[in-house]
Amino acid sequence: MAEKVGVYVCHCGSNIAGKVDVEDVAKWAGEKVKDVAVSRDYKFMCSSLGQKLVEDDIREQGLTRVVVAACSPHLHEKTFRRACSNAGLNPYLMEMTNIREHCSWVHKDRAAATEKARSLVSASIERVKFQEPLEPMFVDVNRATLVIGGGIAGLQATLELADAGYPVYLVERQPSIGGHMAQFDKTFPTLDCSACILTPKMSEVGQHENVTLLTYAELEEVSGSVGNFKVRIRQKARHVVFDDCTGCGICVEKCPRKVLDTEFEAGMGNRKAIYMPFPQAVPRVPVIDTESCIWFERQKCRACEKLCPTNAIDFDQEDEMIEIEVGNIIMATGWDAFDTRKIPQYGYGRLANVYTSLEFERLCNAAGPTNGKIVLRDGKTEPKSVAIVHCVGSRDERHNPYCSGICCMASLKLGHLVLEKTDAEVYSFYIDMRTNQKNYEEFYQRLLGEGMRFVRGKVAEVTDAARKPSEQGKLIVQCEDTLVGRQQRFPVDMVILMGAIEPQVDAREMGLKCGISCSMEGWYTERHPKLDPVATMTDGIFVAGACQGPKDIPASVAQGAAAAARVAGMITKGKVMIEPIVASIDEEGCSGCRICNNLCPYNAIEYDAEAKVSRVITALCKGCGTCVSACPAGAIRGAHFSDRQIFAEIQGALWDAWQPRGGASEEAEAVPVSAP
Amino acid sequence: MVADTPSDNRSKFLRDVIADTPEGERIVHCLQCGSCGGSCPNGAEMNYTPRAVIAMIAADRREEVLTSNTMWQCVSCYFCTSRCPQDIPITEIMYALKRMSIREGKARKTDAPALAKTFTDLVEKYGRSFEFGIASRYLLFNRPMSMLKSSGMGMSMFAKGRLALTPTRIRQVKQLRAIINKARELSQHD
Amino acid sequence: MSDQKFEPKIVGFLCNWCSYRAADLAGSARIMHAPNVRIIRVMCSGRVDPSFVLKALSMGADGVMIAGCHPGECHYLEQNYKAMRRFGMLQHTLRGLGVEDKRVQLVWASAAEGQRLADAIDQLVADVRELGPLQWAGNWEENGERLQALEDIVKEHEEAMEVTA
Amino acid sequence: MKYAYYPGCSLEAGSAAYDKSVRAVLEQLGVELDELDDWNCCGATEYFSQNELVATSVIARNLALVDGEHDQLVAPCAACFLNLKKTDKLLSEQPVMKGKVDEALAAGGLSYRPGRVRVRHLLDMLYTDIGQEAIRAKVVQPLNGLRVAPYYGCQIVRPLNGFDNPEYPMKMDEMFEWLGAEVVDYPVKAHCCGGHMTQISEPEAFELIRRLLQSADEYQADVILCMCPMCQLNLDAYQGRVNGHFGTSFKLPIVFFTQLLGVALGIEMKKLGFGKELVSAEPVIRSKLDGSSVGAAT
Repeated sequence: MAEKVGVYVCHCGSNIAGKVDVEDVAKWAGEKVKDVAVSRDYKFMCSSLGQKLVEDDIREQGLTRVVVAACSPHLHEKTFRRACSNAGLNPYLMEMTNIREHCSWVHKDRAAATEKARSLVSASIERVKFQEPLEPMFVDVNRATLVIGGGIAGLQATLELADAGYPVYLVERQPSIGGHMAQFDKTFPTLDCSACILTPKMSEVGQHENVTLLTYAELEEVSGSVGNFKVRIRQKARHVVFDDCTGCGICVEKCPRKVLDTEFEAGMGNRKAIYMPFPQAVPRVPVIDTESCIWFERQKCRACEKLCPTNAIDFDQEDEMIEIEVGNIIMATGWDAFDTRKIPQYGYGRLANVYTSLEFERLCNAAGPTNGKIVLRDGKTEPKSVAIVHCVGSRDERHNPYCSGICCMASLKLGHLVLEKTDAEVYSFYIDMRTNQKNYEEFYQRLLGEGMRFVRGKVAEVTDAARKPSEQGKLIVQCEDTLVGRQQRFPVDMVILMGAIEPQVDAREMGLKCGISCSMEGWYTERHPKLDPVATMTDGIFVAGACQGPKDIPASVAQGAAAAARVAGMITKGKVMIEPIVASIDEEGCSGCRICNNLCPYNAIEYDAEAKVSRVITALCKGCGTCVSACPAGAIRGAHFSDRQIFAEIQGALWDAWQPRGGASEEAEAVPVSAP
Repeated sequence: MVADTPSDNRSKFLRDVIADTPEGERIVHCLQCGSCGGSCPNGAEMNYTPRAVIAMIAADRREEVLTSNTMWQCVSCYFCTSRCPQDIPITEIMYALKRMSIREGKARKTDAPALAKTFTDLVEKYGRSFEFGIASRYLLFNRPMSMLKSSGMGMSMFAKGRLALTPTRIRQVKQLRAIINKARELSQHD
Repeated sequence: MSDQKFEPKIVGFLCNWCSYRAADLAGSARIMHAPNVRIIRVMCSGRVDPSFVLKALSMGADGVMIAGCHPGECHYLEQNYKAMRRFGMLQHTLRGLGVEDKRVQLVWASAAEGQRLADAIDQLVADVRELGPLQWAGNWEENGERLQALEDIVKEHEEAMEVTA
Repeated sequence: MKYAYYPGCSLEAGSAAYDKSVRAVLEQLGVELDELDDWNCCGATEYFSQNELVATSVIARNLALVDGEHDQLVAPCAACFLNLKKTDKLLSEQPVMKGKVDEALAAGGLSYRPGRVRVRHLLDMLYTDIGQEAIRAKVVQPLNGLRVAPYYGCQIVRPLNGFDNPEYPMKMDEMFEWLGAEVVDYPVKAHCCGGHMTQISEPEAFELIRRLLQSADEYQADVILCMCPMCQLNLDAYQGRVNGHFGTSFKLPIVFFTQLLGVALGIEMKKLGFGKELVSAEPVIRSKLDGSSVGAAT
């Protein structure tokens, strides 16, 4: 049976027509290619008039297949599928040919681009003839959502959804929610007290009837797909019975083992072996750090157990697995700080008074180890001069090529705090000042007025090797003042390194668990960088906050809310469409060899031992097609990407290379190497 | 067809420097951060810092760069190269500028080309270099006063047996010369 | 035709999630590259059946590109590793057929790597241009039996490899 | 273990102590070192300032001379090491240049395939191939009580070393800790000695030398350990003139690291080339170590 194919070649204004002779391509397809009933070119196919053209032809000419040669299917496949649907043609009988991104935009030579466009159109025509009508599938969306990460982005997303009346599971690996924001003293550019604006949100989450808070817990495994994920979570042993603990804090007070707190206090202060990271922690239930607890070390002490008024201490507690079911997942796993030791010429770890920005945040935090007094490592001397070094590990091909985005503003904030709390001079060493958000440039101007000194130059080194008496006992910051064009040395008392914002070390691994990918640097990849910034390529998985790229607090909050809105939309709709691009097994042809069983990473193929055949569980299949190409019997069919369709497409693409006896389309099924 | 390169609007000087420097294409990625100028042990003595030189190359200020002392103050310590956040081979660019400066007769303010020439002349004659030959010839012709000042040191070195008066000559010096001549001839073709 | 400069015809199998989008990105960023590769979209590089490649070569392609997400970044978690293993086996087969290694290349490009994909296309085109036209389509028919044998080898290899996967 | 050895011109005369101690130490450690036959000067930095193709061809001759018995070439001098390594890299990465260098080598009847010879610095070879255990096992005179300042200079650790941190190298520090010495962790250990500036413009060179001497002196080093002939020459031979220029009174012995390693291995000082340095090292070494077991220099 001959199909009636309609071919539509888009000019896209001059975007395509400027480099591809679209009239010629349309004319050629209409005259030379078999089974083409209609072939047109049009200024803008995606316009309503362009779509109408297709619809009218389907109705009036009785087209059975449609090829639209325009932009990427990732942009307008939905548009033209809808048009076909409107005219009563199954949407999966339409094929898009990408002659813009893959052709007119990337080739200089008009003749070559036109020739390539012909081949691509020819490939689509041959393919579309073998396409089959498919029906999309719908599944119910579970109303519960999993939020991973209890920093500001995750908290915002959690509250938005919980307040809308939907159940939320919030998983945080630290003993308390709050994230990095809890460590800061002030926030830029308003200089709000960080704790004052964060802790109300934390306690709201802690008390919310719709929120199940799982702190000190790790994501183990995700299975299922959009609408119906099954998630396994490891609740690490706190060694404190959650429901019995009142959070009185006696155990912490009486614990005799003090250890350096390298997490919340960034190594600037101590905590006990049983601890809550900070006073406003949520939940107010401590954990025992078994690495430093005397009982776990040498079976002595148990002071906390003896003194606990509610007998909540349980040394024998073990990790517990929790299984939950959710419809959507929001990843808000945040960021990690660059290890400034990787740049030895800045002296961190060797020169005492070189600090990381997180250390300094704790140093000037009123609730920090010095109660907010800015002093050198000796604990008493106030610095007379402070240097702030920008771009430590960012904008650097040797470490992270990207700009960390927030450090310029953070250094202005830190500079302000030094000027406010001490008599010190403050120098800021920058490459470019980046203050491009609302009220940020104004904050820069404020610091200029406050007397912070700005030197344009990336710091070459920080050293204690004095060259003259005035440098003795100082840290010398050496750089080129590029605006003056001279090398300069600045003797100071304290140096703050603005380390890069990096992805969490296990971001890639976490992404893999949820089936989402990372950029080369390790940031989660959004579905579209401009138009779909919080969705991912995996339906039902969203990203928010700094795990998607360096971000400050306002941007993280906005993304948290945006992700929640997307999820709320899914829940409200109640059902989600799943592309019918799945594999299926012809049981007649299946020999029961089970090769395909192990190939599927989603365990979507099960083996029926009785019937001795394998079967695809359609709901689990994601349609990659690996099993299709592996089946030795050729018994697996990949819907919309069948062997027959792809063979025809290859043949069409090479219409000008292959000289068949009777024209391009006749041999499509009788090719020398074909699947049985 | 190759990827589109925006070479058309690059200055002549920039194109020349890129052509004469291995991996020189990186130069266009300069952020003008100054970590080279800040790191250079001799940076304070230079007419222009390496960063400024890169900006001047892009701006086609050939005469000012090639007559400057910047590249001749370079001691090949590679701090700039190893610290450059953009992987620009700055030390190699300095070598390229030295070569261009000599080739175009712009190296006037420094004795470095003379030292280099003395050194390589000896290598071509004997196949090996030796300090006494270099020091005596170079200083005699170029810095007679300095020769007197450092003669005390030279004498101590001699007394310690550290100054050879005669060079070692390699056996296949003719082979070496054939290689050098061929290389010199091939480099003329550019 | 014969006195004109040889323009290779190449078929590219690009996975929907990374490399196809890399080609899209190359487009929106206007990264110029050779027009010789005719792109066919598959959902995953794991979908590329070795017989697709043989088919393309038999139909007159001078080269083939298979492109997928970077190892470890596969949209389908790990299916590109399977493509990688299969590719090794395919190369073995192609060598047996006298097809030079450089005619069929496997490349990785993430959705963010338009430049990388464009470079890979230019490289492949340059490599194939240097090798010259693949003289295969003409003698395809008469080699039918040999090819059937090869197809059997392909399947055998697959079985051997996939079972231990 | 067997290595081809490229001593370089400086080790023939001005820095004979380096050559002498390298040979003595490696013999003691049982390493076979075969001097490359008829090697030529690497051209230091001087050829690269004039003609890049000639520079690489001159160096490539040495790589081409390495016979089939050897696949590793050890160079103790910083400039030689960098030049040999850089040339091998250039030839593998720059096809146009490789074509021309091939032609130049062919004019002398030679050829070289990039990557065939692995160029190693002596420190890397001692640290990595011989290693802590083998070296420690041979120590007969621990260096306890001697404060040493390892000085790495530039061209060995930057830009192509691949075996140590280019900013803050540690391998020599570690090695002398194995030997029992007190290692001085001073900030300028990989800064520049001035290189050939001593011969071009003394004031600049003297300032660079002073920075090194001053820092080592502030950290109370007894001796500075070098691994480059130029560094040793600048710090040692010019020390008197630097003192004159700045009115300082540094009196720091500068020796090659292999000389002191030899002492630890129990080799007589005279076999290690001691006595050639202008600021004498022997008295301080003898006074800090147990003099009786240190082999006499004269």
